[in-house]
Amino acid sequence: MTTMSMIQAVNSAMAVMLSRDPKVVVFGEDVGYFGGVFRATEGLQKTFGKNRCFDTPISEGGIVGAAIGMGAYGMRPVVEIQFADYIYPAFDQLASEAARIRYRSAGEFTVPITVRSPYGGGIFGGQTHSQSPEGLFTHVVGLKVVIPSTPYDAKGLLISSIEDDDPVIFLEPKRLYSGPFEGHSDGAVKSWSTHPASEVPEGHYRVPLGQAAVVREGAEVTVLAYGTMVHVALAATRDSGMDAEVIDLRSLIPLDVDTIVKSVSKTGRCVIVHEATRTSGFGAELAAIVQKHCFFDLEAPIERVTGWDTPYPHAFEWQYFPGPARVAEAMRQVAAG
Amino acid sequence: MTTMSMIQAVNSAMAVMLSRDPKVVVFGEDVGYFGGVFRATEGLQKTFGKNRCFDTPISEGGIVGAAIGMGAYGMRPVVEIQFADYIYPAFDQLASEAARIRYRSAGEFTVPITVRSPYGGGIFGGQTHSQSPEGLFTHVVGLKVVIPSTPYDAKGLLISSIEDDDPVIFLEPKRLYSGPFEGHSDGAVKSWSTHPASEVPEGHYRVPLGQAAVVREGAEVTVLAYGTMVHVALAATRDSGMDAEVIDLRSLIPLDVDTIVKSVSKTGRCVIVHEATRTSGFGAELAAIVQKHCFFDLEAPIERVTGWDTPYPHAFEWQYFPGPARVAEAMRQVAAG
Amino acid sequence: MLDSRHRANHADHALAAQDVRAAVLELRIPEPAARAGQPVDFSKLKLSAPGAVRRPAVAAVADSMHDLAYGLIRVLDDNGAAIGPWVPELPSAALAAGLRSMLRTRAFDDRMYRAQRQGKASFYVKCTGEEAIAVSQALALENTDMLFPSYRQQGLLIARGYPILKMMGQVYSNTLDPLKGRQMPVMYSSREHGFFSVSGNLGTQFIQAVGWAMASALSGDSRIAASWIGEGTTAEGDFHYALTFASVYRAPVILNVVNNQWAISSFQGIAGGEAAPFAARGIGYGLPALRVDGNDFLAVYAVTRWAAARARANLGATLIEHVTYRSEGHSTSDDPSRYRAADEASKWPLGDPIERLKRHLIARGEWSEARHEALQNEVKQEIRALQREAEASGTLEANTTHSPKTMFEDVYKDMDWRLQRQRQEAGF
Amino acid sequence: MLDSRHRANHADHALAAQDVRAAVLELRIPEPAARAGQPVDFSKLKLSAPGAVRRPAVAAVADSMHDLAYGLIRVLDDNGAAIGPWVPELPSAALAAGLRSMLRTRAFDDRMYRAQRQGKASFYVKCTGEEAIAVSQALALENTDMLFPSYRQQGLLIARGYPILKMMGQVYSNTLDPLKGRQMPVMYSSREHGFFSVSGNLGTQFIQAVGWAMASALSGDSRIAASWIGEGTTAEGDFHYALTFASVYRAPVILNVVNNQWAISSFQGIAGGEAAPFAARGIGYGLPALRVDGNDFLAVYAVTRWAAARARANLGATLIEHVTYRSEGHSTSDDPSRYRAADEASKWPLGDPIERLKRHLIARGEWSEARHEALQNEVKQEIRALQREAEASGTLEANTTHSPKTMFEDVYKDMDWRLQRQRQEAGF
Ligand SMILES: Cc1ncc(C[n+]2csc(CCOP(=O)(O)OP(=O)(O)O)c2C)c(N)n1
Ligand SMILES: Cc1ncc(C[n+]2csc(CCOP(=O)(O)OP(=O)(O)O)c2C)c(N)n1
Ligand SMILES: [Mg+2]
Ligand SMILES: [Mg+2]
Repeated sequence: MTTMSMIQAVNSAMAVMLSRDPKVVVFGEDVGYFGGVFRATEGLQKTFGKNRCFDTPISEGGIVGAAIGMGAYGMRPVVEIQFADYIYPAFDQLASEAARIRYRSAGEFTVPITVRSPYGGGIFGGQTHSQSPEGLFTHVVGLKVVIPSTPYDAKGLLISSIEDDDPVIFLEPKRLYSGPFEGHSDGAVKSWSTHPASEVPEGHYRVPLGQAAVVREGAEVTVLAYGTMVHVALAATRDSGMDAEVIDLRSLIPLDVDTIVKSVSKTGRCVIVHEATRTSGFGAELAAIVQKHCFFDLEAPIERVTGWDTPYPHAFEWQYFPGPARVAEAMRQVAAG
Repeated sequence: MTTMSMIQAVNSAMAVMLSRDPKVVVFGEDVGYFGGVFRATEGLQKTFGKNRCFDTPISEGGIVGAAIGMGAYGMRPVVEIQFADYIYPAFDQLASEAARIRYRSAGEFTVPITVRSPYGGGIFGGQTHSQSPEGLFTHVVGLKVVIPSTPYDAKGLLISSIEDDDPVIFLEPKRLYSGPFEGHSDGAVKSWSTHPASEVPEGHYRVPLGQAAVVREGAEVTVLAYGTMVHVALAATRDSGMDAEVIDLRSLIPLDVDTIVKSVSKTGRCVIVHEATRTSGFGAELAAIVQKHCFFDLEAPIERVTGWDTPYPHAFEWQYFPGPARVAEAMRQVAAG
Repeated sequence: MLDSRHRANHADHALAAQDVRAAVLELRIPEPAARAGQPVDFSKLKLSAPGAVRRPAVAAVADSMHDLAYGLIRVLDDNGAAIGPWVPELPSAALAAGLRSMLRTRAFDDRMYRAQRQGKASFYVKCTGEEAIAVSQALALENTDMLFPSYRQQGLLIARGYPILKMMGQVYSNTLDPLKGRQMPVMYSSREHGFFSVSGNLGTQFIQAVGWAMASALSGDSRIAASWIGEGTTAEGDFHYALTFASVYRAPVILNVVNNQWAISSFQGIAGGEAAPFAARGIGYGLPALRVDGNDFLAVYAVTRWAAARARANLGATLIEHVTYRSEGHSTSDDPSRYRAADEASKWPLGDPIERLKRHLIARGEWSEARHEALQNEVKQEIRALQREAEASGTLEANTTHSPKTMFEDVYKDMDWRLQRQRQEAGF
Repeated sequence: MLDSRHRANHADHALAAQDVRAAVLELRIPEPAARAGQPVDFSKLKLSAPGAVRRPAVAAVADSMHDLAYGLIRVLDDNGAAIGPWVPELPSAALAAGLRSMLRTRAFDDRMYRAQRQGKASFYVKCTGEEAIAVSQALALENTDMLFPSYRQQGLLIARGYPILKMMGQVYSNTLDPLKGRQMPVMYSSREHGFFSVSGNLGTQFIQAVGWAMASALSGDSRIAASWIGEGTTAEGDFHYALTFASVYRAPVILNVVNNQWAISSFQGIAGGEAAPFAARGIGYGLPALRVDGNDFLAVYAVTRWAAARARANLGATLIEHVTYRSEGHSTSDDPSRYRAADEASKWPLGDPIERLKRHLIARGEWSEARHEALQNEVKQEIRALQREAEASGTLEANTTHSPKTMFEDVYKDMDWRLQRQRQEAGF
């Protein structure tokens, strides 16, 4: 066990897999010699050689297309898209190819690739360095979508993703790379070191895909969140003094529907939180599922606290970000409803 | 007034706009001399000249990127993507550019383009000629998403879309091009000629974006649908003998939330139907909205009848297609619930 | 051989001054030489005489052979003689096998086309007139090399000995279909035969092939990859990704552009084939770029061996443009008489690949018209018999498919709860 | 001038046999000549002597000038003399204006960089060492021509007389920001100045510029378009779309690749610059392709005029590779000492564009060190004064922005119910 930040945990997952499995290879823009603009691949080229970790042209479609071909060969590529905002040039290769090849070849060819990408706001990146596109990928059948909220989960989930035989979109909340950000934009920046989930084994372990974590048990209201918003939800719980049950989905596809339904059936109230724009975000799917499975238990309409339906504005980052105050307000509303 | 099929109505809308507005220009793969693989642009090049309607390279990203540049110049390009399944190479230009340019330039530059594309199944096109990607575009703020269900609406909505100063994704249910398909795969193919909405003015008129149509009033259950599924919903109503209120959304973004809420408040029951895969489809957003706005009126969980969460399988087209039997079953279930 | 770089600057007189400008700008929209009802005109097509194009050493630097992108490598002359530096070493038995595969491919296409017309299949795509490319390249490569084809390379599978019965099963989506009815006709897949699952989305396989080749090189393997796209498809981003990655990493891959002059109704000029041949695209990436007569079985074989040798020697990728002609409609959904001269196919200056190989074999003294006819009949009988056998397992119309239950499989390795519940909901 | 096509096939000896194959394949992963701590090595950089590259007639056919993609067009020699066929006609006043714009650009960059370091802005991107490209091209084009820049062409705006105060407002996201705080610093937009809204997504503007040019041509207008991307960005699909559409429709557009040797930490070889110069990409599309010394104000001006004249004469697009060097970090988020030799910038063989133009003006007898210093001081004072003025309207830190209410505007022309309700929800 050692203390790791989330970026170190991500790095460690790749290092572990590079040393365990010769089929694993890591590449992307600036990931080789430099170690990535967020330092996720720092030291990997030096340790494992250029053949295992290397730079690519600035060509997200090319990166994913090449990874698919490597996957068909039998490798397990782990590629980095520098910012999730830049994943769109690869959308066709992801939606038409990675997601479909197992099905269309009746299982003859598979795409065991992992596409890592930092997502979300909070670093004044404006509309092209802050997006949360997970909702799009959850609509593409054949893809899995995973989002960690702690160093421990980041490493365990990333290892599971790399070992998974299906294509996984692994989105890393960049605001959590160095600390458990709770959404108080004016507060001091916390470091991971004091957080229990920064205790991370150095070796190999898995956090399975498709299992949510109940990060706080509570009776008054269920809050469904993932990534940065897990910490925001916890802060909102503290700030509001409410007895919320906070669920960290961890993997959106596959989704742990049982844990969700169990909780909402108990609390009868549900708040869904994500940073992505509201309309047709993953919160919509969660709301649709919850209302269907918990209809007779629900005592108030499900509320969504999300990014506004606008691009992420540079200067109004904190007016856009669904912070603890907004989450707490929704919790109160749902509890009163 | 004359009788038109949906494909003729689409053609007529473009012809009307080409003759009214010199800034309108139509292009795409095979749309020029040939008139399009579905004949949507038949005769346009001959009538208006090569400068107004022409062929492009097979490059969806290039087509949309060029259209955006033309829009910035001041033109109103109307481009065809041959099948909606092939829109993904243009995803970046649509999501990162078309949808964002007004916002990021504070209104200095706009993207008054219309992207037409046939979508949906029913022609044994398999997974790459049958997709319904509308849900993805509804999550991209800055885009409008329009889907007609009749010749009259197709022409009026397409004219409104072309005249609209924002980028519009205009999806045409290919199964409706030649007749009002109701989802009975074994029935005789109907033609539009006997359908009242095939009476289409030859000249210019608009059907405004953002206004749903109540195509059948009813008291027992509200069915929300668009495109092909409007006809399927009507067939299901007939087949089941239920008194359903069937709403044709016509435009998904902007959405006519008032009409929806009014209806569900009245019926207390809601079925949502689309052909797209279920998870994170637009039905999820509709369910989230309805449960929020009609919570205290709802008497049963909202049901979604959709394509399965699999690619569209070639040979099992009719097992995949959410036909009248499945819709009727959901209506009954919701009414009983 | 015409090397356009050496042409005189014949337009130089027009605008010598620096700032001449047109009063008004105009957009140029390319038009084919002939449309329906107009006389066929292939005068713009750049041909070289058989044997005229030089053959660089396999290890020559790419920048020393730009002329090859503008010439046309041909081996067979009009009399069926094989001439010039590109004549490959190919025993007659191999040629005969190639001829047989081409004939089987054509016969298969004919039967499946008719079956579609009879409502037994939803769709079909022929490769008539283009058989030499796939068949000859399959012969020129090792059977362990990996192929990333488009929908018009059925000849690869046939030449590699894949059972035509299974192909028919795929076309009919019946119980013989290895793809369980999931794919449209012609979208074959065979891992065993090194034939990657054909995508309905144009172009995507080009960069995937490069990725596969990179993986092979990273693994210290000896297998190379090859991919095929149509000339129309070169306008997709994947083409550019493939050339870029192939160049940067010197990937062991052969990138083939099949220029059959048409992309549905668009002639090759709409894809940018007028300003420069498609082969020339390779120059800018520092890749060897060869333009070859795609209807010349021997020339296709020779360039493929050359490119494969280069790839196997760690010298990287080659771009090959195969100049050929799509003799029939784009697919069963198409009617080419709407947009091109009806007799273009018969006037195509590079002839028919089967005819030309037959002539060569006869010229070589290894073949005769009579034997050819006999083979043709034999092949037709074989395919007809296979068709009967295939149809016994159902056609699309007759709807004897795998269980619809299978529809929910293979979306993921393991079915998640959604798919399990949906399968229940569907009642299977 | 080195035309690599005319080099001997020096590798030919290695592999003459047809089927030589390596026992194992290997992947080649490009490496720059020098990393941090290693001696600078520019020996692979292909240079031509000033004045050595020929100047084709404006209307020459593209295929007659492939050599220009491999040479390097230069006008200024080491003594500041302008020599050779590309010497442009440029009055000294224009040169002086260009010098001033370059100095203002550099001074502006310096101040904004420091402001960012002081926490007054979130981010900044300098163009130090690359000023000649934007400034000279702005001068060479008409003010009505439309520009589709990347984030490193602030010189275009400055040369076109856009108020630097507003640029500062944009960098600070304060009340002077015409973009209402919505965009990160440096993502300018000015319709009035024919400067298209800069995208944070690399490359997208390249094909948009082609579209704009197509629209201009379709409209019988006389305005042309120009666009700029970095050499790293050429690997995106948009680059290929742009070249394809520009070639097919002969669009009146100038497509510039600014090869500043680095893309964040990746050297130009990772983008494919080792196998062929980026200019050579144009050859395969039949576009004229020029490689120019991007630090030579006169050479940049001359090639731009040449390309513009061609475009205006309905002869279509030109691809220009500007060979330059990114003297500083990629942005304020970057530390180049981690990945490249510290003294690369100072050893860049093509010098500094401002120094070189200064030397030329002095050689021309129109300028002196003293006047230069005076101008430099004047410009610094001006920028400092503007900065004070700008900061009076707020900085990111001081948070004096437009009302957050505006955040909900301009998503669409008219706000829909969602945005209206969300604005209420947000409490604005
Ligand atoms: C991404 C994408 N865009 C469009 C299509 C529709 N389409 C199918 S085949 C075809 C023409 C392809 O022409 P070409 O590349 O020349 O190949 P050929 O059919 O001539 O062999 C088109 C436009 C598609 N399948 N995929
Ligand atoms: C589509 C996309 N991918 C990646 C990035 C991240 N990124 C920003 S700048 C840059 C390097 C660009 O290098 P180059 O094109 O050479 O331009 P330069 O910065 O040298 O001017 C990268 C990778 C981005 N902005 N957009
Ligand atoms: Mg073709
Ligand atoms: Mg660069």
